[in-house]
Amino acid sequence: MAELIDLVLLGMLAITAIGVIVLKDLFAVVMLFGIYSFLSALIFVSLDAVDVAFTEASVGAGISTVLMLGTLALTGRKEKENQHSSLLPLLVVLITGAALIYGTLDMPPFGAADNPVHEHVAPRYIEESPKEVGLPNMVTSVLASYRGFDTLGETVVVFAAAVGVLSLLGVVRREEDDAPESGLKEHRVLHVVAKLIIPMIILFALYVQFHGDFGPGGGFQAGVIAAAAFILYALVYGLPLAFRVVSPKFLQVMAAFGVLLYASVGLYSMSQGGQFLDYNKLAADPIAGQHYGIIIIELGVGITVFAVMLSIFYAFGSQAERSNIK
Amino acid sequence: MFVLDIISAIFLMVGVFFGLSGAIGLFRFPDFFTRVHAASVTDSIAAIFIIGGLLLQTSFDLNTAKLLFILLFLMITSPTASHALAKSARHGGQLSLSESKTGQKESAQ
Amino acid sequence: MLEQHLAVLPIILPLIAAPIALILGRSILSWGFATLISAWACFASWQLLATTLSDGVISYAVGGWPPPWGIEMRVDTANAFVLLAVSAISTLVLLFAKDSIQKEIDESQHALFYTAHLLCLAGLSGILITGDAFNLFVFLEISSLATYTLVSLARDRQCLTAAFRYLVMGTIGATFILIGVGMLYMKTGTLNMMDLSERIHAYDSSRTINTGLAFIMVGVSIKLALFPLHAWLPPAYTHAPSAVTAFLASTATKVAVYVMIRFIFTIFGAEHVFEDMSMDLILMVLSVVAILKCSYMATVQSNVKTVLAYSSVAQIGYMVLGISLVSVTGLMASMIHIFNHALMKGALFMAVGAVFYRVGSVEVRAFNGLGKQMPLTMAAFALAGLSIIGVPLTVGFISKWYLVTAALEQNHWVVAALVLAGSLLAVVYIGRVIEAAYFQEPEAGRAPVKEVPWTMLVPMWILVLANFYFGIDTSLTTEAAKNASEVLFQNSTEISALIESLHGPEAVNTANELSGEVAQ
Amino acid sequence: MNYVLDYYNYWIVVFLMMAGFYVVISANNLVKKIVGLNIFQTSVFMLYITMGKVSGGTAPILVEGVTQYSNPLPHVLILTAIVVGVATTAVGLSLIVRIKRSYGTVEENEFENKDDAI
Repeated sequence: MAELIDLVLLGMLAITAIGVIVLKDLFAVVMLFGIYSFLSALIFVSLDAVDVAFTEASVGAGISTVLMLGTLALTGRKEKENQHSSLLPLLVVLITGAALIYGTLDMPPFGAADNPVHEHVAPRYIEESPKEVGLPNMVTSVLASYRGFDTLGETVVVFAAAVGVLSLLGVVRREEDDAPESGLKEHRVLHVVAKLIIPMIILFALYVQFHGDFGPGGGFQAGVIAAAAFILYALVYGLPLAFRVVSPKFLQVMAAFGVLLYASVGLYSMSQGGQFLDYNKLAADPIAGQHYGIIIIELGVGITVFAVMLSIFYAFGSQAERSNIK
Repeated sequence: MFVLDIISAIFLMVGVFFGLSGAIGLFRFPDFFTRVHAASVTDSIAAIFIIGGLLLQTSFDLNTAKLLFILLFLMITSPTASHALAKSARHGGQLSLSESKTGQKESAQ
Repeated sequence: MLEQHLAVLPIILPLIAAPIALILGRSILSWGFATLISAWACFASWQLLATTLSDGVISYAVGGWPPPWGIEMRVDTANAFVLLAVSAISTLVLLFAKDSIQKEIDESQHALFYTAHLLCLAGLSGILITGDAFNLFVFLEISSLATYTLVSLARDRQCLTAAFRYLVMGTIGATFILIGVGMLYMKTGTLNMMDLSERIHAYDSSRTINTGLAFIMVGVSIKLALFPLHAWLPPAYTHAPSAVTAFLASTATKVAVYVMIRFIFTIFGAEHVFEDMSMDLILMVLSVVAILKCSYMATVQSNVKTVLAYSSVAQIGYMVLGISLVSVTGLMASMIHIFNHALMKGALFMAVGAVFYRVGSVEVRAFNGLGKQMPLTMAAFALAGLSIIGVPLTVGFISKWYLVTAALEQNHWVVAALVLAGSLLAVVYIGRVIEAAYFQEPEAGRAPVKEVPWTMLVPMWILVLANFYFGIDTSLTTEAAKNASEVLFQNSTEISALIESLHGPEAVNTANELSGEVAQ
Repeated sequence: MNYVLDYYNYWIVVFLMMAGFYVVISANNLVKKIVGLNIFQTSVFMLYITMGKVSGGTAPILVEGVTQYSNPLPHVLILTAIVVGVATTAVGLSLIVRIKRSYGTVEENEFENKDDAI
């Protein structure tokens, strides 16, 4: 049964991918990409990777697609006819694909419990992490503690993306008066519904943030969801009002603050005589220390991701407004 | 339990049927507004049936509550999204089929 | 207290400083802060190099989790040596940048420039120090994202397309590395480099491991701009702001060369890569073609930054050539050239940046008559140019000396001759600029220009003098490079058996002699 | 037959990867290039998640009475990689917006013609 679901999903993915290659309408291509991300999130669920599925659904099907649509609004939705010969790319792809298929021939069989991946490093995570770190969600334990340095790097990557987008697009602040009349301003229904669901979304984000130790979730997903709440607000009420709620400058400081919060845990553990990011040293009891460490760093991740995602949306949004005026 | 399973299966089937008919409508209907209509109305009923079917599969615990929340959320957002879509289309100058036909006739006369 | 954390300091200093530099916001404040942090990181890497030279490998378990469960930072002479070059260049470029970016980047973006520079430095240091294959990917992406930002900061619009091309190529390269690391992980169950190398030997002939190796090599080759995957590099270096080009040209690709060395020698083992997969031949042919083709391309460009960019691709050819010779001397030549090339290219691009600062153009024509008007800048360009050519008493000579020696050791006469031919082409492309500067009259209608401020001259001349200092007193560089290549070869098991099977017993004797010298 | 059952997942994933890769290197439109890059990366993520699966295992969240869990490590790696992917996408898209503003087009061959190619 599980194989059947898997196979159907993979088949749908293949059709979607072919659609992306063939179609010339970029709007359709981007929507297909959203579908592709969502389908792959379903595959991740069926392969037991619930945390990954959660992230892929909120990031791939959510943020990435929104950003691509925002770009399309600025660049036009039609792809021009391509005069390039597509023979060379096809050849490169065929060679790469052949190499990969060759590589799969010696791969450990799919799903077998005695594969090297399941025998060498992972058993300690599965058997010891509930005792050593004290969390039921092993993904969170590994992410935040064993491989906490990776996650610090990941947070910095997000921060670097914000630096890149800000330097390229900047956020243009304008007075409310000369803001263009947004079509959505007239939507009485939308205003009411948005007021109703924005608190719900923020509440859900907080749940995901602090429940990540026990179930799927964590700072990254929570940050994206919280950003989605504010993006909805900005879409319905217009950017100038959103700027008054959370100003772009404040978001920059928040993005930096999240990274610093994460790093400060590492510095504090160094001052307590441990290695960088050694949470055992944060409290007298190592398990309690791990708890404090993970909660604080997840908070740092959440703050940075929230601030960065919202700033990126602001940057794209203010570009769109600027081009509307023109 | 067996009865519940059968009811749940029927619910799921009905939900899938509505979802599918909505998809067909999305492709077959002639203009923008009828398409939105097809997609949104069937979508809502499909969501009710599918989540109802899933509710019967749970053992009335935390998952039940989560599913109910999802249902509530869908009931609020899905019609709103359709409404916003249709209204924006109107705002952007989309005409329904009948309107555009009369428009053509008028211009022809 | 910080001594025990020496191994993470060069990463976390710029990492933590980057957000602070953004918050500081004001150009001058973030400049001072970034420079101080970079200097501190440089001092830390100096201490690291000294420690590894005297005590050997430093291993640091981040988070207190022992490897392979946690992430290990692992410093030996090889990465400490490259790290020193990277952080030193970063500090000098930051000194240089204060005035240079006034003319090339909008005032409002200066804080973003320093933030991105620090992020790039943190990423590069992370790539160098980490002992974990996936962690390497994360830091690779930090440095790449910062690099795309830095390239796109320039005012002319071509930097945007250059940055986009760089982004697409860079991401493809990183994804290839990700695929390769995935395949290794699939077969071994570990990501720690030392653990990987132990466990890979059990699977030497496996198709999955070999495919993983191929994907990693292609991915790294894109990142280091090995011919024919170098197309992204010349536009990116040409259109980026001068301070950015000076930094990237002397560090980013070098770090990628280091990654290639690390994967070949530490993880896969030279024996497997070169004997079983014959990768030495592929690398040797590609690098020789890179040297000749790109040196030739450099001679026909009209933009001096493009000239130097093509020259960089050619110089990368020298480094990869050293790797492909599979000997301690060859590897040593590569390591020395990584360090030396950073000194030369840093100085050259700074001089070009100084010309842009005053003249506003870097076409060869714009250099006409500058020898009299900007004597110090052009003297620096000429001296660093001599080093690229490989004139004795400069570092360029030292690199080529070891490279040619390594080639002759194995009777690769043709290769040695082609290396020298590359130098002749360097005479042509450097000579064109020198000729314009000293023997042409200034273009009519251009107002005479003054020398650049001392903040730009000092870092430039420090690098020029370093070119001569390390060209005359080679003890530090050769000792470090020898030690590094010895450490790397140690990891490759049964190296002498390998050399014997490849080149006959004579080569083994030379290799033994060399490692004997190192031991003393 | 067993052989196919063991590997079909990998093969389809390889096909998906190559579809994305093809879009990246053949597309002329920059937005489509970025879409292709995302599909390429998402498919690589599937490769990782596939190798972490244990048949009969459950998601790696401690539950009473379950002994067989899927491997959490690939999940952690891919969480990080997804974030890296979206960061790259955001920077790439903002480059596209700027390119559109300064060149008036996002078709690669068109803006190549507008500048002298190097």
